[in-house]
Amino acid sequence: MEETGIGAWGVPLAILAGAIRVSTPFIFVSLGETITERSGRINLGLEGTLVFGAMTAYAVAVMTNSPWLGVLAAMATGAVFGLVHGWICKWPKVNDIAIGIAMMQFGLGLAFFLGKPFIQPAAPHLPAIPLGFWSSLPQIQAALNINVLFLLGAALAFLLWWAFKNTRVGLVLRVVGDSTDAARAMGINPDRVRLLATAAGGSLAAIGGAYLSLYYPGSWNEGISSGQGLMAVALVIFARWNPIGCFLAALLFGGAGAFGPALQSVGVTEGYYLFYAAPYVLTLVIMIATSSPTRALSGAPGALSLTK
Amino acid sequence: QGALTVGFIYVGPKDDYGYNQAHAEGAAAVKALPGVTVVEEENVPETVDVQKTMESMINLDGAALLFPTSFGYFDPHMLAMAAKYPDTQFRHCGGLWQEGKHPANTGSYFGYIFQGQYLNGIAAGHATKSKKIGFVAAKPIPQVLQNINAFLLGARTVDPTITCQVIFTGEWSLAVKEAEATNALVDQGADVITCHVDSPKVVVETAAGRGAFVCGYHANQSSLAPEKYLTGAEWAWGNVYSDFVKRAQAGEKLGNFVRGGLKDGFVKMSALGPGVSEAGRKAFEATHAEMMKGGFSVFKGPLKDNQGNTVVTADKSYAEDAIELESMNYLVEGVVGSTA
Amino acid sequence: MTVQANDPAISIAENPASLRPILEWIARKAEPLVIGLAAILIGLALFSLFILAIGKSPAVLFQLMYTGGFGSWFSVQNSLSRAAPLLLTALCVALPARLGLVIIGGEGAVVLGGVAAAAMAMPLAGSAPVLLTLVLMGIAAMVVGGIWIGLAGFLRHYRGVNETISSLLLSYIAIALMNQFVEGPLRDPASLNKPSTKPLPAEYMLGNIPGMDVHWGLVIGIVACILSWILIEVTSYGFAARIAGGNVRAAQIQGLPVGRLIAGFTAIAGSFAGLAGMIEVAAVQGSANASLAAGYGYTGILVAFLARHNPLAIIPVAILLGGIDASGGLIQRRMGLPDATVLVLQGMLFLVILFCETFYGRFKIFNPDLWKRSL
Amino acid sequence: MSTVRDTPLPQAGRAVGIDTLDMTMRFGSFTALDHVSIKVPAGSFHALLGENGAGKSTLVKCIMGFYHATAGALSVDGREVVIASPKDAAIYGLGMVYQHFTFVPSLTGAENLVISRAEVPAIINWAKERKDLAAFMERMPFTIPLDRPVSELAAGEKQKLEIVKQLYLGRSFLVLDEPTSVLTPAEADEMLGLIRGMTERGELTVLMISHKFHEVTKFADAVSVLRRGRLVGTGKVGDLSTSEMAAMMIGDVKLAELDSRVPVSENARPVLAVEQVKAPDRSGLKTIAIDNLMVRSGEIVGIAGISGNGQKELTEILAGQRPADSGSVSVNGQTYGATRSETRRNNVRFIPEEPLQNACAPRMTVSENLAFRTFDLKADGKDAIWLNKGKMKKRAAALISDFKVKTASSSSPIAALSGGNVQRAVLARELTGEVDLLIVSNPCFGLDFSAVAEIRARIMKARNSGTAVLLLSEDLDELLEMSDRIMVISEGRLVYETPARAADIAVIGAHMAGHH
Ligand SMILES: Nc1ncnc2c1ncn2[C@@H]1O[C@H](COP(=O)(O)OP(=O)(O)OP(=O)(O)O)[C@@H](O)[C@H]1O
Ligand SMILES: Nc1ncnc2c1ncn2[C@@H]1O[C@H](COP(=O)(O)OP(=O)(O)OP(=O)(O)O)[C@@H](O)[C@H]1O
Ligand SMILES: [Mg+2]
Ligand SMILES: [Mg+2]
Repeated sequence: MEETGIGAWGVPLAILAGAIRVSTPFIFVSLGETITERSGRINLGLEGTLVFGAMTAYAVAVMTNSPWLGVLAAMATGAVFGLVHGWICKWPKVNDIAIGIAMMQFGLGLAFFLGKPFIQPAAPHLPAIPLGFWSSLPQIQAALNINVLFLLGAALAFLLWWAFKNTRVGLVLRVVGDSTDAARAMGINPDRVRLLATAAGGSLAAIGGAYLSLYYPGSWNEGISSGQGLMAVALVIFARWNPIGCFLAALLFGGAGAFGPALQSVGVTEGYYLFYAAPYVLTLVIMIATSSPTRALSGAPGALSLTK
Repeated sequence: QGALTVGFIYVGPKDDYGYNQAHAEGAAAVKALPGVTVVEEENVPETVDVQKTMESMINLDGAALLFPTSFGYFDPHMLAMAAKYPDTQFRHCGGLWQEGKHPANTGSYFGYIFQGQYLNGIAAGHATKSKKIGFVAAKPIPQVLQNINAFLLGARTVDPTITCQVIFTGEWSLAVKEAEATNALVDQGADVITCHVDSPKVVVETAAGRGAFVCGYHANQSSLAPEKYLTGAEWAWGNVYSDFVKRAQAGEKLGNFVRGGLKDGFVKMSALGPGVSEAGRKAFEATHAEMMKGGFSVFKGPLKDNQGNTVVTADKSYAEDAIELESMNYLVEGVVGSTA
Repeated sequence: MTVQANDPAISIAENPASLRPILEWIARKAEPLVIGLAAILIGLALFSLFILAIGKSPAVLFQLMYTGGFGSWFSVQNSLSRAAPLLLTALCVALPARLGLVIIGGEGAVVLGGVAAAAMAMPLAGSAPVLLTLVLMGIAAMVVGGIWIGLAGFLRHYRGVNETISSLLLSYIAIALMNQFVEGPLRDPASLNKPSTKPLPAEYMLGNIPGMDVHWGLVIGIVACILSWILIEVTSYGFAARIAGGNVRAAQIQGLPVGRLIAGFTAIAGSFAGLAGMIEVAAVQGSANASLAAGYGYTGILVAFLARHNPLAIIPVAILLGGIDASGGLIQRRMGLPDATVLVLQGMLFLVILFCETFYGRFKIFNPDLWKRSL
Repeated sequence: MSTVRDTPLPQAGRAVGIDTLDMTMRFGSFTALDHVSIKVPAGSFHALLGENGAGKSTLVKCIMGFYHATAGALSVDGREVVIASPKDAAIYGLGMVYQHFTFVPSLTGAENLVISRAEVPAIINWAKERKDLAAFMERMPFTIPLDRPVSELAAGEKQKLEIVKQLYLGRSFLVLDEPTSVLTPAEADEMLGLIRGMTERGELTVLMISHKFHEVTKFADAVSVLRRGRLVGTGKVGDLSTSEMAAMMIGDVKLAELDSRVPVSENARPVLAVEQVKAPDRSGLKTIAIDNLMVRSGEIVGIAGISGNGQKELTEILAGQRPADSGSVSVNGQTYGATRSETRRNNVRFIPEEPLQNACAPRMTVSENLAFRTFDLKADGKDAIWLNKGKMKKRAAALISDFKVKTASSSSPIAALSGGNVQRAVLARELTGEVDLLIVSNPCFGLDFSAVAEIRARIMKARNSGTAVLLLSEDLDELLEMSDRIMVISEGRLVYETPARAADIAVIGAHMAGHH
């Protein structure tokens, strides 16, 4: 018998590979939500945006045969969803959390409705870069066959981190997110900034969707997302509104998600449901360990309704 | 021929490239029959919703024959409605109906699709180089275990050293986890993959993307991976449904316990793909022909489970319609995985 | 104007002073009704545009919606059946919201409540009296659901963990636990292809309301809503919670036990969701299985927000939602539209309804002070 | 920018003067400003006086372009200008320091300064900006750490930073709205002295809103007084006495008078005793350690200190909002954990600073807010399960008239009340009934002197009837006037104690500043 498996080494490798493969949607949605929340708004509806983005990207890729056009189209629709959310929430007394939940429903519904004709056709996939060429092990080659969007997401995390400190746009965003009154006093229009920040957040979330439908798992159907959009929004609080934190949290979450299948593949099969709950348990445990009742959540934007 | 309204209820979207699509294609065949109105509802959960959907089809659409197609619709939902509407006929997919226990206006139908998985296994056994094949499964229930075991037994007719790694995802439809499971199988050296989940599209595409061969399930997925698709076990519900409906229109009594396999046209195989070797094709066709005669025993003794216990003694063999198979709760020797 | 106070003939009709409180009251109560109804109409109008855009007839669609949701006794019962679990899961969101907490993990309490009820029934069903069994099942479900959501509240107050995330995480964990239980230790070996706990004997099932084809869960849900309203609006415990929800610091200065209030209210909220799980087991499924995770917890979030966290308003909102849901099937069947049509409609409707919050307090006519002064 | 600029831009560092001409502002039917004409010549230090609600803030907001005056004109350096927004005001060199801080708490001082500039480069070169800021700060009268988040700065530091910000932005005319309310007397004197110096050098013109006469007489050149939206007097500071100014402000209203002080009896029983209490502060980095603090019946103990030295934490410990690591708090001889029953048994009452944020539920009604102490009590003193809304309303009506709370109705949300009226409402709630211990923090912040007099009189009255009062205040004058004993808190410790009668302000100030 030819030995091609890599045995127990498969577990850490699978976690690494899984982290890279699975994390990308989390990265984009959480970065998008970071931008939105840093402006003092919360958009809980990114699950809907993500799924609509997945549908749009797939549909456009099918029609134009270009996955990149698909990604662009997804970004555009994501921005539109963000604009709708942002526009509605700028009205007084409108609850942004509730609107987010309604937008989630609306986005999912519209995506499923318009996406029907695109379940059957096959779309071209986004390309990956074979960074594992140096290894002779096919497992490593596969693990390091990295999609461009993952790299973009990583770069974007660092870029945002830098931009929040070093650019005018970044500072304005933080000003608006921390204190609406201070922003007004500076002559900044908080509603406009939040509108744009929500649009930007939506368009990033839609990229996350495009990754799902055009790369991994790379197909369009109604079950394409299993709550990535909702979970990624939660990860933002976990990452304390820090873009690099979002990136790491997404990797952690993705890696933890690969834990269950990887263990089964090496024969550890008892209680697999509990392994599948690992990402959630891990996140919860870390949150409990790092929170404190007497300290405020560090990094929380002051104008955010969730942390008040 | 009397006008007849027939209702179909699906647990997921009608076009999932899998379980529900296979039924919806069957419904489409019924639609083509004269004098029949088909009403369909998708994404109906296995809760009070499905009861009310059935009732609504009866009350508002005048449906006289209902096909609730998901396994979980049977008990208590369909049974409750059958008791309430004794004049309506209910036929459920899954083979649960028992004489004397369940009302006469209900019944079940099912197909021996593990025959297809056995044939999948033969094609896989010829294609594998690593002697390791993989199975992505939803839950360790008898119907799934039959398929896993049949897949490996088919492969072992080619080479008895072949092993089959199984990964359970825990849900019937969970795209990313199915893709992760497929990747984990390939990473562990499996080079032919099949599955039993509601929408095999993701497994087929991911496996092919990693360079592994795949065998399809539920519906024909060859167009998703033309090079790597060996063959696939498909449902042929069109025949089954048309038969029920024609009988109903003719006023005949509908069967209460209808089952069939390849021979009966309940199940069919996808055309063999280019990855199947000449030897593989011969073996496949030979067994296929055997099965078409009926009475072929996929499960025959002596058979051990993967814990070393004998599960089928040497003197026993089960044909496809053996009722014992319905409560299978073991994985045969050579399958890596566990039922709990 | 001179009023002859002694003449009994001109009391209410002639004396505007005695009309004042009534007009004030009407003005106060009319606002949510008028704005809510207007929002629904606008939402339906928008949806009509969507339906026109895909080349179907809105008239036919609304006709079907009426028929399917409320057009006949059967349809009404259909809507009510679907509304029943939402009453309880919406309370799971609305009660903590009055304390300023956003809980989105009611689904977890539903599934674990269902499992707990089924587990409790195992040793009892068949031997113990029916009512006792049902009561114990309900208590087990409420305790487990209460612990589950109460945990989110507890963590929030005593560890500073954001309750929105923790409740979401807990709900995923709960679903995993539920699957583990029903496929493992609690599995009825006879449940072959759909792992479930041992089914309740028929006589132990929570039956239908007499004269209706709707199970008792509806009554339980409505009673729970009314009790919750009483708790919040007319008890001092509820008043204390509203203070804590309005300003935690102010509540602490008053010596109010904020931590206990948060833990207590989230626990009550969770116990309602747990009870929803028990009802699902005892009135519908007959056993605990994966179908418990049917999304009632998530739909409850929307119901609560639409009802502005007012327990009494939850009742009509849940029934409206049930009606839309009920009519969805008919739309699929008659118009050949996909299931997602209803999701689109719900999304549009909810967006407009929530958007119309902005009109509260904008119309003078609803201002009670106006009626005070003008008369 | 499309606005036609009809005056040349002022140079940074050269004062400009302004005039308002018949400035009128109406909010609906209410006239907040009625033909107000004042003149603030370049390089002058002008004070604006008036009661709460007199229209001072409205006037300066009209000048700064926040409000658009209903009628009237504004000229800068003698030329009429149209100011449509604060941005326009900045163009003419007008700047304002608000009564409330305008910084973004999570941004550092440097980030706050840079982002408030009119022109911010798309990408900020921090190395260069830091160098420029350091050079700028050299010229500034105060030193302030610029690389810490503003939320970590003490209130005094923030106030200084506000002024530094305006100077950094090159303003030639500054409006200061009650700028010293959070500073120690020494700090206030220092700051106003330095600003006064700038006006004397012709670098700056100042229009200061203040409620403190001694500041006005010491630093301002001229005053204008507003009453109910009208200019009722103006003149050189030297020509006006304090009592003349006060008379202009309030007319003939008689101020509430402090009760004469009943002496604290030798054997007055101790009510509050805090011993060896240690607790982490808000940042979790420093510790608050109160060794011994005792307040006796019928005595006011004042706690002096610069804000941010542990006052907040001390009140939080007493209010049960911050768990102490060790030590004991007792009231009337029993351990006190600030639970509702302990609070009630011992008649402990609390008036925190910023009462709307700290002692009210802003969206609940006035009547509900007034019921916070009593909603769960029946008439016979037993626990009530059911709310009695009728009783609640009746009681609210009585308290509202008793404490002269101005509100449209008892069912309006308390957030709709003005600051002084919120303060009154809270006072009404906390000072009704028997009070053994009253803990008050900055009760008169931002209020005018007639309101201040009334509140102080109420507290003194409570003291004289045997209440033990712990008064935390950043206003030394208030402490000296009210207290029997004064203790100084610095860096989380009580570092000095003195009887108020014999207190030496200089010594107290030195201890507040940490020189001890
Ligand atoms: N934007 C606004 N719209 C409507 N009313 C307002 C607005 N801003 C302030 N008010 C009202 O103006 C009044 C004065 O508010 P403010 O806090 O400035 O009072 P004040 O003049 O400082 O009085 P006090 O002496 O009580 O502190 C309040 O009754 C408030 O309700
Ligand atoms: N936006 C507004 N809408 C309605 N009324 C207002 C508004 N702003 C201020 N007022 C009213 O105008 C009057 C003047 O208020 P202003 O804030 O100018 O007083 P002030 O002299 O600054 O008082 P303080 O000493 O308390 O700061 C107040 O009676 C207030 O109620
Ligand atoms: Mg004021
Ligand atoms: Mg003012």
